[in-house]
Amino acid sequence: MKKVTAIIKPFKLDDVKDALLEIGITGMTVAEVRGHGRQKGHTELYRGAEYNVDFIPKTELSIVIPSDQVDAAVEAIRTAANTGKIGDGKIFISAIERVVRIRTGEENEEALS
Amino acid sequence: MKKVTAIIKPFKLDDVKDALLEIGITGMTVAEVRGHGRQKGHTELYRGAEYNVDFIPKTELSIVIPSDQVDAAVEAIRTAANTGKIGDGKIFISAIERVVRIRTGEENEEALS
Amino acid sequence: MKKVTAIIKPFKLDDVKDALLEIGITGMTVAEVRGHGRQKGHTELYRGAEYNVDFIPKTELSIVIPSDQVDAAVEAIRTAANTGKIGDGKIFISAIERVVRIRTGEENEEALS
Amino acid sequence: MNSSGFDVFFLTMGAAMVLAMHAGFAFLEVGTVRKKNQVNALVRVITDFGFSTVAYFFIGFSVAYGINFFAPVSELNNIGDASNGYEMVHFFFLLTFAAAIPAIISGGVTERIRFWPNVLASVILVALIYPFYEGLIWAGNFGFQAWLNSTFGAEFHDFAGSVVVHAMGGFLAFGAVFMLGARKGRYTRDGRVNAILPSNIPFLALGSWILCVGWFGFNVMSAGNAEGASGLVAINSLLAMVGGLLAALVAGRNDPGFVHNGALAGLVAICAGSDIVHPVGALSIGIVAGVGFVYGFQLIQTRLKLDDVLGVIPLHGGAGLWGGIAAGIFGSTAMGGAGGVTFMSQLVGSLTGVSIAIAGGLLVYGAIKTTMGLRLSEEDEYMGADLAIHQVSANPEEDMGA
Amino acid sequence: MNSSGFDVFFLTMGAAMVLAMHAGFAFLEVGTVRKKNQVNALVRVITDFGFSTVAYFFIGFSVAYGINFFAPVSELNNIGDASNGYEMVHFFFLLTFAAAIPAIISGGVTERIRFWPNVLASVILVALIYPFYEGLIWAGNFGFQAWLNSTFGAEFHDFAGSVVVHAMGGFLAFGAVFMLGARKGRYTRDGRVNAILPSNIPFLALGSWILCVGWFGFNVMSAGNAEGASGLVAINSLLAMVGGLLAALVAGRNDPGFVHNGALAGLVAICAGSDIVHPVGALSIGIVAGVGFVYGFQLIQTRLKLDDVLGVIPLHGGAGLWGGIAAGIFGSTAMGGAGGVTFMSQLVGSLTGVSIAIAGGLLVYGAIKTTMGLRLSEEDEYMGADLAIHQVSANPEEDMGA
Amino acid sequence: MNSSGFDVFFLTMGAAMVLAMHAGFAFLEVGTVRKKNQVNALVRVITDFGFSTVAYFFIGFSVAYGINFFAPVSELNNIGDASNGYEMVHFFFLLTFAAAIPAIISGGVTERIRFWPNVLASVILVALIYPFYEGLIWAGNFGFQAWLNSTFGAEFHDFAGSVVVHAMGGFLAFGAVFMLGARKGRYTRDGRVNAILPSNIPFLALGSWILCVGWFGFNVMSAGNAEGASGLVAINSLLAMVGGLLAALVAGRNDPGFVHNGALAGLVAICAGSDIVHPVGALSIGIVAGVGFVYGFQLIQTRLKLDDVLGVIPLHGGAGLWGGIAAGIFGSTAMGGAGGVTFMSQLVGSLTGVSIAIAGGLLVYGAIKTTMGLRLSEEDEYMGADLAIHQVSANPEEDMGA
Ligand SMILES: Nc1ncnc2c1ncn2[C@@H]1O[C@H](COP(=O)(O)OP(=O)(O)O)[C@@H](O)[C@H]1O
Ligand SMILES: Nc1ncnc2c1ncn2[C@@H]1O[C@H](COP(=O)(O)OP(=O)(O)O)[C@@H](O)[C@H]1O
Ligand SMILES: Nc1ncnc2c1ncn2[C@@H]1O[C@H](COP(=O)(O)OP(=O)(O)O)[C@@H](O)[C@H]1O
Repeated sequence: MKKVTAIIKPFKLDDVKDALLEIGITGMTVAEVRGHGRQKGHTELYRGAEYNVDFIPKTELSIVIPSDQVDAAVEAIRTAANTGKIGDGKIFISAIERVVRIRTGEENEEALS
Repeated sequence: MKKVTAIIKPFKLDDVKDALLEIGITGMTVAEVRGHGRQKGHTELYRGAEYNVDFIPKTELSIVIPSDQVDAAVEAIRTAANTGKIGDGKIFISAIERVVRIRTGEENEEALS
Repeated sequence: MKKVTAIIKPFKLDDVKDALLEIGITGMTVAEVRGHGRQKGHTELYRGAEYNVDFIPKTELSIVIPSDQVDAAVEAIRTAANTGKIGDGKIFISAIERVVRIRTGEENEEALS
Repeated sequence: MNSSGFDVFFLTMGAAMVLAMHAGFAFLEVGTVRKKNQVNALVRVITDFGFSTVAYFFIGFSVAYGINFFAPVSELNNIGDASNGYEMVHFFFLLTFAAAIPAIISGGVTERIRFWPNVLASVILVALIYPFYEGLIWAGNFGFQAWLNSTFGAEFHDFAGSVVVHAMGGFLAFGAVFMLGARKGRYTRDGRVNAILPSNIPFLALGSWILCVGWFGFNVMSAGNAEGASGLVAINSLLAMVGGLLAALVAGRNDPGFVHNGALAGLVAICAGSDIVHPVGALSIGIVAGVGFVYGFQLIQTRLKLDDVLGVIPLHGGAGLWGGIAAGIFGSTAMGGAGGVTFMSQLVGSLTGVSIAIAGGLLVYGAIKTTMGLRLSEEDEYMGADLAIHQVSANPEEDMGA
Repeated sequence: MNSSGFDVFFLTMGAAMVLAMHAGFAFLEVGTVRKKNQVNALVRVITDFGFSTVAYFFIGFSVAYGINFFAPVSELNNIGDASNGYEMVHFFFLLTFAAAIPAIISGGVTERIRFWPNVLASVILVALIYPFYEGLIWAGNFGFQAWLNSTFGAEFHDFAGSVVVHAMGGFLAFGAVFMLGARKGRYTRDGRVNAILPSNIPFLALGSWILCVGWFGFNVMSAGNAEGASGLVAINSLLAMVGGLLAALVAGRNDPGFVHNGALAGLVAICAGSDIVHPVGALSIGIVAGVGFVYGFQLIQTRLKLDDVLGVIPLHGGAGLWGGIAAGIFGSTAMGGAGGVTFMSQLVGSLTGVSIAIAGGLLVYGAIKTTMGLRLSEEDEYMGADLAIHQVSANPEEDMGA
Repeated sequence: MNSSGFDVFFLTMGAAMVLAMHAGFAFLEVGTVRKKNQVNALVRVITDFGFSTVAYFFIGFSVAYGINFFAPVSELNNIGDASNGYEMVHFFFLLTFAAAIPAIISGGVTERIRFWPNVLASVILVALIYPFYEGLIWAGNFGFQAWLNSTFGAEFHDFAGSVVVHAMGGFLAFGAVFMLGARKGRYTRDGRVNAILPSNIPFLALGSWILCVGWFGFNVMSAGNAEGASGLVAINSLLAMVGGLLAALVAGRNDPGFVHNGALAGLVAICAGSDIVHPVGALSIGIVAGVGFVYGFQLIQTRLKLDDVLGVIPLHGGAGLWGGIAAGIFGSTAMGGAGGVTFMSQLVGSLTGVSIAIAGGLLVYGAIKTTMGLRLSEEDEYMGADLAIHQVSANPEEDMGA
């Protein structure tokens, strides 16, 4: 199993969620994060004084899925989260060795979904 | 070493923490997240208008531990976080290659705890 | 590629960010978390009644980088985040198998930075 | 002893209390809108107040009452029979009513209206449309009251402005909301309403409390001078407020928004007849207003598909109209009231106000829409009026990370 | 010149100020409870006010003063010797006192009481128990004052209600809090107190400020008519407030909750004697009240194990009782006061009030507990009264994610 | 009919309104500072008020007016020609002005000043420095007014305290801010200003609204008795407020902080001449004050590098000075005013006040700095005054996780 973690623009969350649901991925966990990257620190003016915005609000979406769904998931996220502008975000894929459903004790593939 | 990440119901955090402390696991990091899964979107009515609650507040607990403690930790979390109702959450296990304690520079097993 | 995740004291974030920028690491994602460890629960008094502070506010910083930059990154974080006091935090390193830039579709090393 | 000083004192307190109500309007709106539009709600309400003052000072007050203040101070202090500059504090008191017009409308058009077009509309309404009807009813202009009196046996009685202020504001908002269209995402493609949840109930409640307290200045000081102050007006305002809030509590099933707005609905409805109806009549008027608000609000959002964010059409328009008519029912001696009103005068007077408001609203907001545009761009609306118009959010330290 | 209009003006301002105090009660509570109970605090306070009005209008006022308003308006306007409907605004003013009873209790029972049982208790207290004691003291009913006068040489002097309103409310809360039991998690199994932290200090402070300002209406307008307004009452209220806040600042080691409540403790304590004690006496009364509140609060939560959330028993009960007695000390001419009071009358009068309150509270809340139940289910208490009773949280947009 | 009771009523309302303004000062500050200093802002403002009361009661009032209250109540009730204890409510009214001095300064020194040294400064200012100048101008002490009159043809006219209160407070803040130094991180090493963003715009706006409404008590009740109440004062306050807010809206490009402070700048500036200038003059005075505030604020932070957090030097100091002088311009009959003022008296009187304030501020804060220290430790400043001084944050439940 793999964990697919996508850092996306917050207002794209609904689109990405719908895209994933469409290909049958329903389990997901979301966190509010702040990011720094190409789209980086800028300086703004407030009442004649400067301030730096170093980190930009982003949403982190994590899904743990069977390895064979990774390509479909990446594709779905990419299409839905793309605005073509800098700061659209990244997708990171890593391995998950074991999954347990707390309620039932089911493990791995059975515990997903 | 392994990272054990549990997505649980927020009001279960205290119980889970106590269960982990009991088996000697003291290091842990917690984040507020929102989740979607079997316990999914429902529609509510507010002053005659509908709204969708797509994501439900969850707590994400992460512990990095020596591999041989994983089973005990999973068991402790499962027992403490279980309410028997849908949405109790999942536990994900993945590999951690290296750990460093910032203060001392100690590495790996020594850096845990 | 590796993911380097550091749990640090919140007021050290700016220093750590600057240290990373200095060695050419610009992509990073930050989340507010709460932690428990050696620096653990303490009891305070409020208007004659006790309360327990079990979790302490921490900042979680994640960077995904080519494997050969890990040592430099760990060093930079350690130096910048160190106050010498308990609770300075930990650094966890794990493997990332694949990275995708949402905007362009670039993969892996190209997608970093 | 010279009584003008006391009357100045009396109206200063009244004016200060109704001025405070504008803060109430602001916070009721801040609490009801989404967080990204809180700053704009605050700035828009105080700005509207500012421009209303200028418009009413230079134009509106003389449209309504034929009085202006373009003379040296020594003369100003003695306009009319009064001394101590009574007419100037009287202006202040009446201005706080006039400025309520844009403050009422604000709750309907919030979260999507552009800044300066909104200011322009406020100026036109306070300089011309409101004072026209105000003068018709309260200054006897154009013989309208005389005609009602000779035709239906009494003048149109609107003691503190159920119709002159509230129905006028509420139905002007109809035109504004209609011309603006609904907030993005308010209705689904197949026509169902999506709830857009309020940001902050304590601020909403704070706004309501400020309005409730200030209202006793609105109503009691409408007597115009201390000698005329009436305990009946005070108790009736109280009982109508209570009737409104309790009825909305039950009809709205404990919803905090309905309860706190229900109190206001009762107060809107009692303005017209507060000096003539019996306290038990006032309680009844309030109950009807409270229930009416709850159902009117839902009707307007689901059936009429008007995105009236705070529900100002049912709150000020609906309850105001009901108040104008109710004074003709509960004010009669048959109902234990003080008499001197007729049902037909109340009905005709109220509907005249409503008609002027609907026509005026469609006209003014329609004209601005076609000439300069009324509405924020889609992107600005998404981002929120705070950042789009004011470059700052409601909690800058937290939101804009320094 | 007719003075009734001025008196109506005078009492309207007083009533509006004390009405505003109810917003103060609401925000003091909103700030002190946990976030999941903020909406309920707001709705409960305004609802209690509504039902109190109905109860006092139809029953309570005639229990206390033998006056009712079931006559045509023309007669109502001239009840007693007054004109301008003076008695009706007098009712309004006194109602805002009566309605303070449930508002005071609210701070003790919050975060766990059921909605309608609470309403029922409020109605019984405001219709019967409060007016019974009120009439005893302020209307001379049942010869109690006459008896005190002949026995101890003076009537019981409670100018603005340290005992009639505050001790009454505070000790009624004793019964309510006792019957309800502590919030879940308030005490550990081995009997230590767990702190339950307040949600919002700015709202708490806002509530306190509103109460402080409104209190000058509570005290000064207790003269009943403009001619009787007294500068001594004003300065004494000021100095007692200041004494209370400074003493609580020091005793409470800079805690914002203690400071802002200390000001209120001073004001509670000065009500009774504000028209007779010397300003320096008032300062002293306030200082004692402020220190007393801080220690009383801690004593009640740790020793008596009563979970009185806002500390209304020490704040209104303790300081109110102290105020009733203190008027008998500092009001004497020996202490520079105006005299006309005796220590024994003050003591007996105060303790009578406290006894009625304790008995009444245990009776009313005990009866409701056994018949319909007083307390939220454990699950509802955990979830919070906001979602359990009102289906909405304090920040719906943020909390309920739309 | 005895008029003292009415005057007591009149001043009670004025005093209550200006007392409320202190809540306004508190919330304006709460909204503008960072979240970690909100509690401290609240506690500091109410504590300053408390100590100011004590200082002015025991010392300040007799410094200014030679009146004290160390006599039995029976005599106190009849000081001067008055009855009903008029002088005591007069004290209360004037105290609320005196206590504005530390409340004004508070906005400049916030986020870094130590608690007790700040209290000490407040006490000295309210006991001695402020009443010295107050007595000079308003009680005719030391022949200063007589000298101005004989030299420049008129006394210095400062009806409601543009200079006596506001310029005094604002320029005292200059010394305080100068002695304290800038907040950590406010200026970069190469001298550029870093913005420190405000925490909460709705609270800022709430503070401003409370101040605006209360100001009508500040100005209108400055007449001292009901008979002297003047409608001109009311309308002028209104128009200056509006001029200030609209000008700041435009000059500050829709920034909510500028708009809401602009209204206050207009009100500061109109105090001096509100009883003599023409309403159109008042509007102009307000416009200048509003624009002046926006540019003055930026100038002080960028050029003078004074870290005056809320901008009290331009707001109270700058606009107050302008108000003192403007009364000499717009008050003349040539400008439609009531006359009786001369430009030179206004200029000299105002500059005298400013000089006393600057000297006094440097002296008092300088002395405290060298003896006991003024400023929080770096660590405490970083952690925030809330936790450092009060051991509690603004949202304890959320921040301190129980
Ligand atoms: N190497 C990285 N490690 C962790 N997070 C990253 C990394 N690079 C980018 N991010 C996250 O992705 C977000 C978007 O990246 P950015 O470089 O700004 O734009 P783009 O995705 O268009 O290249 C960043 O704000 C940050 O949260
Ligand atoms: N495949 C997944 N990937 C990431 N998070 C998941 C996944 N499945 C579930 N979750 C998280 O676990 C929570 C509980 O899962 P859910 O399916 O609702 O109930 P249950 O755990 O009882 O099966 C979800 O709200 C979500 O946060
Ligand atoms: N085993 C662990 N797994 C996950 N997070 C940990 C672990 N140990 C520590 N942490 C995180 O690191 C923070 C600092 O650790 P702590 O033991 O308090 O001090 P130190 O880093 O100085 O040893 C904790 O608050 C927690 O967030």
